Amino acid sequence: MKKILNNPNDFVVEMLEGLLKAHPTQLSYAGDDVHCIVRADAPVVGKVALATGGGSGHLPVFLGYVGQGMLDGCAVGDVFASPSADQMFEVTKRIHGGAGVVYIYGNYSGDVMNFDMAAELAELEGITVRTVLVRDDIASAPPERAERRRGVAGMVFAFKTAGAKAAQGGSLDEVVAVAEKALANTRSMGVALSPCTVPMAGRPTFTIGEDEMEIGMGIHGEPGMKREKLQTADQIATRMIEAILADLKPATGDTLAVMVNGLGATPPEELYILYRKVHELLTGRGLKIHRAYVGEFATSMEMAGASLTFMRLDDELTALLDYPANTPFFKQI
Amino acid sequence: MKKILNNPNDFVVEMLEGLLKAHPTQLSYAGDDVHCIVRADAPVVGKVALATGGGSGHLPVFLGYVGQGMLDGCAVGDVFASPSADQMFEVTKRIHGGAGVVYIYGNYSGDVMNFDMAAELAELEGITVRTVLVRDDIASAPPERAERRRGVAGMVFAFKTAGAKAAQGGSLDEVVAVAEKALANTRSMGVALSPCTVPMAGRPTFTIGEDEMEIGMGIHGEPGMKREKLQTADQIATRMIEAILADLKPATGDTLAVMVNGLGATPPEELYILYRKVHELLTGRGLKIHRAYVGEFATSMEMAGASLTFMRLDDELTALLDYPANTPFFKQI
Amino acid sequence: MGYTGQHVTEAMLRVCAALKAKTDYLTSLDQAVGDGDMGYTLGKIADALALYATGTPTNDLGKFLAGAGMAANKAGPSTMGTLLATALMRAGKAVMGKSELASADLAQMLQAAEQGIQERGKAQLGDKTILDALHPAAGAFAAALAGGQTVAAAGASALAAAIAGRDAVTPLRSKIGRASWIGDRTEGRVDPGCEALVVILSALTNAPGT
Amino acid sequence: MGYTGQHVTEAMLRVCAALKAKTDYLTSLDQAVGDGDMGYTLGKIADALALYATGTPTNDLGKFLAGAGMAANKAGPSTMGTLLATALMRAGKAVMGKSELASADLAQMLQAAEQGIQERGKAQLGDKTILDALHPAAGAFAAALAGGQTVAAAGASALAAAIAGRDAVTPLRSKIGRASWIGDRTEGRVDPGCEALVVILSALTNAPGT
Ligand SMILES: Nc1ncnc2c1ncn2[C@@H]1O[C@H](COP(=O)(O)OP(=O)(O)O)[C@@H](O)[C@H]1O
Ligand SMILES: Nc1ncnc2c1ncn2[C@@H]1O[C@H](COP(=O)(O)OP(=O)(O)O)[C@@H](O)[C@H]1O
Ligand SMILES: [Mg+2]
Ligand SMILES: [Mg+2]
Ligand SMILES: [Mg+2]
Ligand SMILES: [Mg+2]
Repeated sequence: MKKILNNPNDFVVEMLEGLLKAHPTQLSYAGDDVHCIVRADAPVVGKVALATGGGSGHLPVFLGYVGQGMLDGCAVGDVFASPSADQMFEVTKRIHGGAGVVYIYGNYSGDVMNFDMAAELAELEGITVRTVLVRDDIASAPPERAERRRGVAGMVFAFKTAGAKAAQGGSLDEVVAVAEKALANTRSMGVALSPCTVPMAGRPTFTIGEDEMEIGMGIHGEPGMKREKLQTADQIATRMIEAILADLKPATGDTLAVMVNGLGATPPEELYILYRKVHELLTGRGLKIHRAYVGEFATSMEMAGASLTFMRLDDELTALLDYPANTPFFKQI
Repeated sequence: MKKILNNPNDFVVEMLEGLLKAHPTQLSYAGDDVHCIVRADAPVVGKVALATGGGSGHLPVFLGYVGQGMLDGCAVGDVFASPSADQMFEVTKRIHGGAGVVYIYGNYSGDVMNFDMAAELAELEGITVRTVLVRDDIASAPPERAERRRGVAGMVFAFKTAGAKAAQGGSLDEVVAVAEKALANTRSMGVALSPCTVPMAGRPTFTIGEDEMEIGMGIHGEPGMKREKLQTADQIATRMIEAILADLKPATGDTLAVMVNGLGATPPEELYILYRKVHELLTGRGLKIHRAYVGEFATSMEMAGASLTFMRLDDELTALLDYPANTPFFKQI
Repeated sequence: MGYTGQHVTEAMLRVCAALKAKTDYLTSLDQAVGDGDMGYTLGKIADALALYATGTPTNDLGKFLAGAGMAANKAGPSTMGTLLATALMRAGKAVMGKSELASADLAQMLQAAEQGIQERGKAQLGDKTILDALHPAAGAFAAALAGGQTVAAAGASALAAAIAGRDAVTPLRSKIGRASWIGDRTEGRVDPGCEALVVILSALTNAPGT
Repeated sequence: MGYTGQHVTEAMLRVCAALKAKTDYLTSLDQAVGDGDMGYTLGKIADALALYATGTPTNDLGKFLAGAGMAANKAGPSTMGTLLATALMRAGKAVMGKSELASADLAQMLQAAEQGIQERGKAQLGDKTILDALHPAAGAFAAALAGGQTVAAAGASALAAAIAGRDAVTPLRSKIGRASWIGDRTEGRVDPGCEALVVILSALTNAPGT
């Protein structure tokens, strides 16, 4: 295992300590527990608060989106493991500004069970909690079982648009409606070229041949849908684009937001080579690209690979996407 | 070679095409050559223009810093190879706003020779050009031969401060003076845990054992100063910090800007574990940290490893560092 | 003859030791069909429960077990950890107020644990989860006791039933949770949650398992 | 008997073919002490020069060579590429206006190339660069011609001198450029630039080289 760390068991806590020291004006923590990350200015009184959570090892997901115009708090678990209901509850209490809390997180059973418990605890304290599950990864289940799909990079579009709506003073119902609309119009798919290593496990989650890639990879080093020969960037892009469009079914003339996300070890150069083909194919089909996000937004530590996410936009989502944001990992001016 | 690409020979051109399509409002190109990247609004009339250049494979370095508050243009070479004098000259002509042009780039012989030729061509057309070489990597030569050192991530601090000075209307002399002051107060050092592969070479630049690291690595996959057993994050941080402080010699009470830079494959989690120790040691020595930059700022494609950069600040550099910037890869609000 | 606080504490410590001994194997099973965190998570829970077991009064075994569930959830709130925590809380609720447990209590605790896991995780039998080992185990245990067998004999049938349940779903495709996303590649692979239950029951019955 | 445009074109094509054949080897030398781009860069220059050589008039050989230098700089402006481009431009300048070259012209071109590389790169002899092979080669060539030998014989001595120069600096530490940064680890390693010159001279003299 080639990682820069001390004791693997301290990986998450030390990462959080470093992060809190690096961003003291933007981030703080609740409940005397560094796993409970909140905006330094939480609670924002009168604003609907947004929280997320999940395992570590995906930076900027999840906590990287806590900040102005996006999220108010995030409960952080161990690498690839849910935070506890307690921790989610601590975050919830600290960020609640009197207008309710929206949980937006990926559809993973550990997280679902713990967020549900946290919501029950919050309701007992009179905090209204609403939940929106992210299930954007088309590779994880066919359309007829779309509710089983897992959440990957597409969650960033939900954070961005719902976060903007809340920042603009939207009500709890309005913020939930925006998150749901964003996600109903968002689809993702990924490929992996190399595995990653959970620090505490000490060995890679899977092995893969020098000339192979894993199609439909998630962001946890779980094996994907199938293993194939490595293809060219254009072939990989084409394949992902066609799968996503077949599922999203945009009409000619529709406008999309596009994200080309690196899984960790894939350099930005390669992501832009993918984007080149995305731009060519989408515009070739009469689709418009309003904004392109190319970089690392949801990773699996040092995994090589990339994912594509498209969100179909209407006027409201476009305006919310364009709204400013300022978090340690996501700045839009 | 596990990379997402098409023909390796098209790597750089396709990367640039993708990048220009992804950032159409911020970037454009000169001389009918995508290697000649310039701000979309170039030339900014009356402003001192800043240009850089160098090989590809280091994103965000170099072109990622072209934008408001930083650079005006960048000539882009093949992977780890200088752009040509011609290309630098094209960039120079396009960005010149009548107030002169400053070249700020790393001390690499290919780049130096070509930028010098470009400056000669520019002077023939009546454009005043000044050159500031970046030589921040203390691992590349001892202090008594500091003028031989190579430039690594520290160049970003020069781009940021000199870019801010130019944006504020500084004269050619003033912008050069700021770049020189920033660099006189900037030192860097890096370690690598894994090699990278030049796409056209098709095999890694070096090999390294599962339990080894390379101390004093540059950003081109060149071997470092020496090979050692892999140490813990705290040991690696301590070692780099002590070497940099011994060279920079800050006084107690001095204020620093800190950059923890990932070389490509090292996840942000590990960078924050390093930063944790940086913060502890610097504050423990009575030094103040004004700003911390943790992320990928100067990479070597998919190399694993990290570098540290410290810049000693005075009031002028502090204000310039805090000035807003907005480029595709660097946003500060 | 009932089971005292000391019995329960010792049983919990045996389970903790067994989980710690199997972390690598459980991790490798979870790497094959999931994300590879299970061994580590259960190891952390084992550490937390061992600490808990040696430092917590057992005069109310229901409270003791419910508290163990809360400690487990804090220590390792992954899917498996949360289900285990739920099982402990429900088992505790089933015997709240008691300072000694009769054999019938054990059967009820097992049944309560199964129901808790079902309600929390909403899996169906045949989805290839821990439930597919726990359901037959709880049934076999209760049936054996009802048939007049000793607790030791009933434990042995429960373990045998869990192993059989685990093996029966091994050829199947996972239908829920993380493993469901890799589709037919789960066929022929042991479900890590089933295996974890076998490890736990082996430790409780003090049998070599597998 | 002079060298015509056809001779020069053919010689250039031979050099191009030789560089293309050696790209992998040159890359491996540059990977050991530098950044691994040299084979690729010289390969690109070879492609560009081959295209240039077959499509450019040779009535003025000075212009022809200077133009080749400019094409080389555009195709591969790395350190080595830029030095090679400089060498071609200077060699061209030395014979500007001529449509046929005498043997004395060849010696002058080699000397001009050396001077250009020295001025552009500012390396000293012994720094372990291409200069340490080029300087003895240019000297040996001129001396052999002055001693009345044939161009072929003079070429052979130039190649032998380049090889000897390359080998003489192999044990040394690089003192300039990228290789200087890895310090004593360059000792015992062949300088890629010296090797590139040997490849070029071998092709020019049509000898097997090394
Ligand atoms: N909804 C569910 N109900 C019951 N058991 C489940 C459920 N989902 C998963 N499991 C069990 O959990 C095991 C995986 O546990 P764990 O590794 O902690 O999960 P994860 O890493 O996906 O959070 C599976 O092998 C399965 O037995
Ligand atoms: N200043 C210099 N003057 C002359 N030759 C040099 C100089 N610096 C390097 N070289 C030569 O260039 C070779 C490296 O060429 P190349 O790989 O193109 O360089 P880089 O990749 O560092 O730009 C070295 O082996 C050496 O022979
Ligand atoms: Mg997990
Ligand atoms: Mg180079
Ligand atoms: Mg798991
Ligand atoms: Mg080189």
